[in-house]
Amino acid sequence: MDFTYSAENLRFRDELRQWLSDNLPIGWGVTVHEPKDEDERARFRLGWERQLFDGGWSGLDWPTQYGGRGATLIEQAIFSEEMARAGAPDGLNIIGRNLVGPTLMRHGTEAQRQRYLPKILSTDEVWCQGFSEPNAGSDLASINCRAERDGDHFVVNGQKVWTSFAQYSQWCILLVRTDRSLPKHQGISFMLVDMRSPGVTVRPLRQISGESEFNETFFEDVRVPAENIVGELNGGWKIAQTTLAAERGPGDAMARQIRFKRELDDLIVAAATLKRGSTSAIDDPVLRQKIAKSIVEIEIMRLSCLRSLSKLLKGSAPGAAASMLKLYWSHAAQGLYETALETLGFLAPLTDGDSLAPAEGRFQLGFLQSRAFTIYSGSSEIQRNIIAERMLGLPR
Amino acid sequence: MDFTYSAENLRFRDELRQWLSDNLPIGWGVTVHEPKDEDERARFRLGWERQLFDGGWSGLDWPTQYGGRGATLIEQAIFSEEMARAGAPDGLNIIGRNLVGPTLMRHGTEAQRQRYLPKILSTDEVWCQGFSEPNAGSDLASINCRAERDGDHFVVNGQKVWTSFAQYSQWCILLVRTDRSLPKHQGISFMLVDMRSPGVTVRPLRQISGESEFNETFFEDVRVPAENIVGELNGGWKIAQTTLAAERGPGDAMARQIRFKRELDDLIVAAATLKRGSTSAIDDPVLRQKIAKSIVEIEIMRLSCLRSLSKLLKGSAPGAAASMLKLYWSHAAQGLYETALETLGFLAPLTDGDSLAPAEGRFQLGFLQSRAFTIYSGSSEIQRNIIAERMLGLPR
Amino acid sequence: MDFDFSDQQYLFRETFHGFLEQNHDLKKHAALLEGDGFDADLWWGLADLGLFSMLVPEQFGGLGLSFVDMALVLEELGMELVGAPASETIVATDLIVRHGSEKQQARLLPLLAAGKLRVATAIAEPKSGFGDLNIQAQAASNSNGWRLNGHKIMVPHAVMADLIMVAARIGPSQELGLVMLEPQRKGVVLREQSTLDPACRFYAMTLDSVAVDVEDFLGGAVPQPTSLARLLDVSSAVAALQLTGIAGKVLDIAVAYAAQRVQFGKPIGSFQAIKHKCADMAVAIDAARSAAYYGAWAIAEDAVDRVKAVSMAKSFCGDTARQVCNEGIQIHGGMGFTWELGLHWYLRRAKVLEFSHGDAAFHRERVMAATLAELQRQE
Amino acid sequence: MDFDFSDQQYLFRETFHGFLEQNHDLKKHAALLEGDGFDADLWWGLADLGLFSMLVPEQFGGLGLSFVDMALVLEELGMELVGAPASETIVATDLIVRHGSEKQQARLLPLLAAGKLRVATAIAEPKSGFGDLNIQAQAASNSNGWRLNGHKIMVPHAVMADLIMVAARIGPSQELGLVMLEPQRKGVVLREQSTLDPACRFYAMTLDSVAVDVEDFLGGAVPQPTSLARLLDVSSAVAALQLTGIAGKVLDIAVAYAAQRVQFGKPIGSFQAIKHKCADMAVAIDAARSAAYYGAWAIAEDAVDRVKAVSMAKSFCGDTARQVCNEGIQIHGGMGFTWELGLHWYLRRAKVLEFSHGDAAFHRERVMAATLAELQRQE
Repeated sequence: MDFTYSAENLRFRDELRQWLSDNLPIGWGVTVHEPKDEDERARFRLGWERQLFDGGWSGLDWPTQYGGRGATLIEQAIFSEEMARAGAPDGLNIIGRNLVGPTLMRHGTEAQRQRYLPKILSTDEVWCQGFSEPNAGSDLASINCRAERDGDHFVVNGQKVWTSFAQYSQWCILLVRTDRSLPKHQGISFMLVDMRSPGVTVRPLRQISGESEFNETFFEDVRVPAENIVGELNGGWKIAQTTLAAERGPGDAMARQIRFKRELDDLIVAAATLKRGSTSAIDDPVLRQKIAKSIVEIEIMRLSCLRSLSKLLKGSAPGAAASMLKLYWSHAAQGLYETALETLGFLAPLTDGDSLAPAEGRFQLGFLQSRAFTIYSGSSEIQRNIIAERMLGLPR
Repeated sequence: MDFTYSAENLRFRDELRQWLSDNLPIGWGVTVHEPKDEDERARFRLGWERQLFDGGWSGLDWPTQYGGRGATLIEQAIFSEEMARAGAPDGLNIIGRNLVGPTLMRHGTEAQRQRYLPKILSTDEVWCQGFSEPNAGSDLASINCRAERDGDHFVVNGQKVWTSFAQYSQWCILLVRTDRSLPKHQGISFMLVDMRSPGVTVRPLRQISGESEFNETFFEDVRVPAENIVGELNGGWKIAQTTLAAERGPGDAMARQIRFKRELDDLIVAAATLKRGSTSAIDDPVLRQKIAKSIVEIEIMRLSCLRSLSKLLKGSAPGAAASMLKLYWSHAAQGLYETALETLGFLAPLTDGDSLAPAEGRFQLGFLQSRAFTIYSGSSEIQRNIIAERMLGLPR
Repeated sequence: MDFDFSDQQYLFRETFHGFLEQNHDLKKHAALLEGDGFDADLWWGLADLGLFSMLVPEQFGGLGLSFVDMALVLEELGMELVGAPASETIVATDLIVRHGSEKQQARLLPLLAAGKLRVATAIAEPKSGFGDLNIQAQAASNSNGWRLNGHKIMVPHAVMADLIMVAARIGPSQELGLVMLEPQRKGVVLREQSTLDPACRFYAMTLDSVAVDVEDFLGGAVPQPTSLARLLDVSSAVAALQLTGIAGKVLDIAVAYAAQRVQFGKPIGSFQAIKHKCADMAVAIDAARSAAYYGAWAIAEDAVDRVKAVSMAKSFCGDTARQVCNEGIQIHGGMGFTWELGLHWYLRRAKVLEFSHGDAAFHRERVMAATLAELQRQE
Repeated sequence: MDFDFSDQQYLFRETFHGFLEQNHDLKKHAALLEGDGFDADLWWGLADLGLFSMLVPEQFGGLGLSFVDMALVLEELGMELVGAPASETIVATDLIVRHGSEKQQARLLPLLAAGKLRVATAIAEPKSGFGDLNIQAQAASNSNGWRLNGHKIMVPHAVMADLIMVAARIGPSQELGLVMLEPQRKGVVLREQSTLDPACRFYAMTLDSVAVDVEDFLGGAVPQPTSLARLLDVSSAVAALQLTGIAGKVLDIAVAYAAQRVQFGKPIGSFQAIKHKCADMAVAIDAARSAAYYGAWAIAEDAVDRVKAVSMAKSFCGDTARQVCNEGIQIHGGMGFTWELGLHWYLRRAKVLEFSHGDAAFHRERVMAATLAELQRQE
C-alpha cells in the first residue's frame, strides 16, 4: 500500500498542471463555461478531447502501440486529481475510450485493434453502443435485432434504444441475434457497425433533463462486412460481458469521480456564498452533515476505484466487482445531488437562465441527470442480482 | 372529520385522569418504576391490568356483555393519550385482549365467547399464541404441528416457537394441521388449548435483549376437546388471518403508540439533561432533526391508527391495511431507538445498573427489543408481499 | 371523534377527479409551457365546480365550507399538477376570510367565489431563506402616504394575477403583515424566472416606491400580526396535500407499469425488488395522508397545535413525494427518464413544492420547538 | 501508487484468521462474561503470533512494522470480537513509539513487544462528550510534586491493565496530554460499569490526588501537545477496522443462513428481498474497507489528511456496521433475535464501537471542517 508521490510522479503532475493551464480556455470555470447548446457542447468536448490527445494525455492507461500513454496507476490517479482540480471538461468519445477500447483489446483481432483503436484516441472516430432494445432492457439477452448472413456480409434489421451519442458517432458496437434456434444467450453476436451505412436512422430521445444525449437507432437492411464480427459468431454474449464490466468498472467510475468531486467543490463554494439572513448555508450544522456525508461517499468512490485498479493490475478478474462499484457510485452520486438541492434550499427551484439561480442552475441539471445513474449501464436491481448470485453465491 | 372534545369527552378524560392519579403507585415514573425481574414484572403488569379491569378501564372497545366498556372511538383515543401522559405500565394479557378477543368475537360460537372472553378482561386467564414453528416462520401455512381425532378429543403433537408469555398463560390459540391430504392452506384448524393440559412443555427462549418473553412450546399427546375447535374443522387458515390482522391492526398499534410516545417524551427530557461540555444534547441542531423526525413518525402512527379505526367503524374490512400499519410502525419505532442511542451519544454504551446510564438504560433495552419489531407478527418482507399483492394487485 | 371524510366530501373529490380526468392530462400540461401558462378553460371549469367558492362564507356568495372540505380536492389538484394560481387563490381566500377587514371581505370575497379574482402570494426574497425571519420588504409612510419597497422572488403567475399578496414590514413598528396590490401598479416590475418546473411560472418582483393605501393592508387599519404566519401555514398545508396527491399518482402509474412491463418472461411487478418498493411507497403515502389530512383539520380549526400539525405534514409529505417520485422513475427503467413519458413533470413539481414554504429540515425544527413548548406547558 | 496489501500482509491475516478460528468462537466469547473477562490463552496466543510486537521497532525487540501491516489483522480481530485490552494495547504502542521519551520507549516497548504489558486508555469523562474539548482531568504540581485529579469513564478492562493512559490537562498551561499510571496507585478507585456489550468490561475511574511524576507523562519532560489528538485518531482508525470486520462477519453469517434456510420450498436467499439486502450489505462493506484501509495508511504515514481520512473511515464504517448488523438479524428472522444464536454479540460490539471515539455525526463534522480548510489552502 502506497499513496506517496515519487519525484517522478511530482514531475508528471507539474507537467500536467502546466499543460492544463496552457490549454484550458482563459477564465475556465470562472467566467468561461461549456456551451449550453447540446450540439455545440458536443463539439466543444470533442475538441477538448482532441487537445488532450495532441498533448499526449488521452488513453492514459492504453498501450502506446494503440496511441495510449501506458501510464502507471499512480499517474492515472494523479491525472484524475488534477483534472478535478482544474475542473476540466469531459470528453465526448467516452464509449470509444472506456468500452470499445477494453473490449477490442481483449476480444478483437490484431487487425481490428490496429484499425479501430488509434482513431478512438485521436477522436477521428466517435463510438456509440447498440445494446438495449425496447423489450430488452434489464433482460438484455432477449434482444431481437437480427443479423442474417448474405455472402461476406451480414444484413442487420431491428431497433436499439438509449444509444448515447449516436448522433455524433461514426461507429457502433452492436449486439445482434445471429441464430434464433439457439438458447437466448447463445445466439448473439457482437459486431462493429459503421453508422454512416445506408439504412441507419438515429432519432434523438429527449430525457427528463431536457437533453437528448440518448437516441433510438433503427437498422433497416444495413449491410455489415463479416470481418466486423468481434470474436466468434454467436459468441457475442461473453464479449458483451467484457463491455458491461468496463462500463461499470473503475476506469469509467474514476472519470465520473472527477466530475462529482468538482461538483462537490462547487457546492461547498456555493454554500459559503448563499446567505440566509445573516448566516451562510455552510454554517448550518444540519447541512454540514449532509455535505460531509457526500464528501465521504465521493472520496470513497475514488478510493474504491484505486483499490479496484490495484487489484486488476495484479491480474484479478473484473466482473461482479464492477457491479459493486457501479451500484455504489450511482447511489452516492444521487445522494450528492439531493444534498446539493437541499443546500440551495429556498432557491432550489430557480434554474439556469435566472440571475439568482445559484451556480447557474447546474445542480438542478445534475440532479435530473442523476436519476438515470441507477438505471443505465444495468439498473441497480440487475447489479444487486449479479452481486448476490455471482459474488455472494446466493441461489438463483 | 372531527378531533374536538365534547363536554362528555372531557368528563371521560377527567374521570380517567383522576382514576390514574388514584391508582398508579405514588411516585410512578419518577421514583417508582416497573420491577426489573421479568417474573416480577409480569406479575406487576397483570396486577395493573386487574386494577384497570376493576376500575372499568379494560376492554374499552369490547361490548359490555363480554365485560368491556363499549367505548366510542374518541374515548379510545383519549384513553391512549392519557395512558401515555401518565406513563402508565403495559398489561400482560395482550394476546388475550388484542388477538383472542377479536378472533372469537368474529369466528367463535356464542358459547365460546361467553366462556372465554370475560375471563380475558378480568385477567383470570392469560393467553398465548401458538402459530410459528421452527420450519414455518414466514411460510406459516407450512406448519407441521398436528392434531388427530380421537373420539370427542383431538390429540396434539408438535412444536411451536416464539410463543410469547407462554410461561404465564393458561390458554393458547393453536394452529394445527388436521388433514395432511389437503393443500397446505386447507388442512389447518384453529383450536383453543388449555396450557395446563398434560403433555405441554414450555421452554423459555432468551432473546437478544436478555429477556425471555418468548418460548418454545412442545405438545406431546395433548388431548384437546373437539368443542375447542374455532370455526370449521380445516378452516383454520381463514380464522388465523383474522388473528393476524388484529395483531397488525390499529388496536395493537394504538397501545404500542402509547409506549413509544412515552419513550419519546422521556428521550426529550433526557436530551435536555445530557450535558456535552457547556451545551445540552437538546440544543444540537443535528440531533434535533433526528428527534423531530421521530416525533413526526410516532405522531403519524397515532393518526394512522385513528384513521384506520374510523374506517373500521364505518365497516371497511381490515386486512392489507393492517399490514401497512404494522410495516409503518415497526420501522418508525426502530428509527426512534436508533435516534435515542444517538442522543445518548458517548454515554450510549452504558446500560441499566450504571449510575451514569441516562434514563436507567431503558433506551438500550428498547433498542434491542426493537430489532424484533420488523420480524414478529409477520416480517417486513411478508408484509410487503401482502401489501403489494393484496392491496396494489401486483402479480404473485 | 372521526378521522375520516364524509360521504359528501368524498363525492366532492369524485366530482373534481372526474372533471380533471376529462379535461386535463400531461399533454395539456406540457402545452402550458407555451404562451402565458394559464389554462382559462381549466380555471373556469374548476370555478364552475365551485372550487373558489368553497372557503367563501355564504353571505359573500360562497359555499361556506371549511379547509377540511378542501383537503381531498387539493390532493386531487396536486395529483393532476394543477398548481398556482388556483392553489394560491385558495390560500389567499382563507387569509381574507380570516384577516380581511369587513370592507375587504365585501369587495373581494364575492369576486373570489365567482373565480373572478386570481391571487398570487409574494413572500420569498433573494436572501430571505425559509420562513419570515429575514423579510426586508417594507411599507413606510411619509407626507405623501404609504410607499412599498422591496424585492420578491418566485411569485407564481404574477403577470396573470389580479392581485398579489405581498409579505412586508409595515410602518415604524416593522410588524410583518400582508399588502395586496395589482401587478399593474406603478413601481412594480416583473421579470420571469427560470424554474425547475417551468409550469410554475415564477416571477421576480421589484417594488420601487409603490404607492399603497391602508386599505391595501390585509385587515385595513387594524394590524393583523398573525396573518403572515397563517399564510405560511396554509401554504404549507396546501403543499403537503399537493405533494401527497403527486405521490399517490406516481405510485398508481408505477404499479400499472410494473403490472404490464415484461422482462425475463414475467411482469416486472412479480419480482420482489419491484413489489417491495411499491409496498414501501404505498405505506409512506398512507402515512403522508394521515399527516396531510390532520394538517388540513388543524388549519380549518386554527387548532392550538396548528404549527406542529402543518410542519409534520409538510416535512413528511415532502420526504414521501421525494421517495415516491425517485422510485417511480426507477421502476420505469429507461422509460422513466424520457421526456415523453412525462414522469419528470411530477418530479419537478414535487421538488418545487418540497422547497417552497420551508423544506423538511426547516419544518422538523419547527416541530421540535413546538414539542418542547408543549412539554413545558404540561409541566 | 498501490492500494492493495502485499502478499506478506495477506499471509499475516491468514495466520491470525486460522489461529482465531481454532481458538475462539462465540461460545468462548460468551464464557468471558464470567470472571475477570480476560482470556489469557488467547492473549498469549496472539502475543506468540507477534500481534503486540508488530508496531514495536526492531531495536526494542519488535517487528518494526507499520500500521498498514496491522490493518487486516485488526479487521480480523474485530471479526472475532477480540477487543480491549488487545486493541488498546496496540493503540498505546503506537503512541509510545511516536511520543514516548527515549527512557519510556526503552522501558515499555520491550515489554509491549513481548505481550507483557496490557494498556487501557482513559479519555471520556461523565460530561465530556466526544473528542477532547471538555476534558477536565488535571495534573497540577505543588511543592509535593504532581497530583492527578479527575473522573474517567468507560476505561476498558481497567482492573486487568498494567498501565492506564489517561488524558488530562497538564500544568498551568492546561495543555492536553497523556499520563501513564498503574491502576494500583493510591488514589485510583475503579468501579465496574454496566455496558451494552458486557464483554467490553468498562470501568469508571476516580483519580483522587494521585501522585504522578514527570516520567509518567507521555514524552517525559518534553510536552507532547499532539499526542492526545493522535490517540483519538488511532483509536478511531482501529475502531473503523474492527467495525468493518464485524460487518464482514455478519454478512458471511447471513449469506450462509440465507443459502440454507428454506421457506416456501426455496432457500430464502433465492428471494430478491433477501438477495438485494445482501448485495447492498456487500457494497457497503466493500466501501467501508476502502475507507478503513486508507485510514490505516494515513495513520501509518501520519499523512497531512490524517484527520479527514480517519473521520471518513469512522463515520462510514460505523454506519455500515449498523446497517449490516440490523439487516443480518432481519435476514435470520426469529432466530436472529435469540440470545443463543449470538448475532447480538456483533450488534452489541458494533454499537459500542459506533459510539466510542466519536459517532458518525461527530466525525462527519470533522470531515467538513477539514475539507473547508483544504479548500482554503488550495485557494
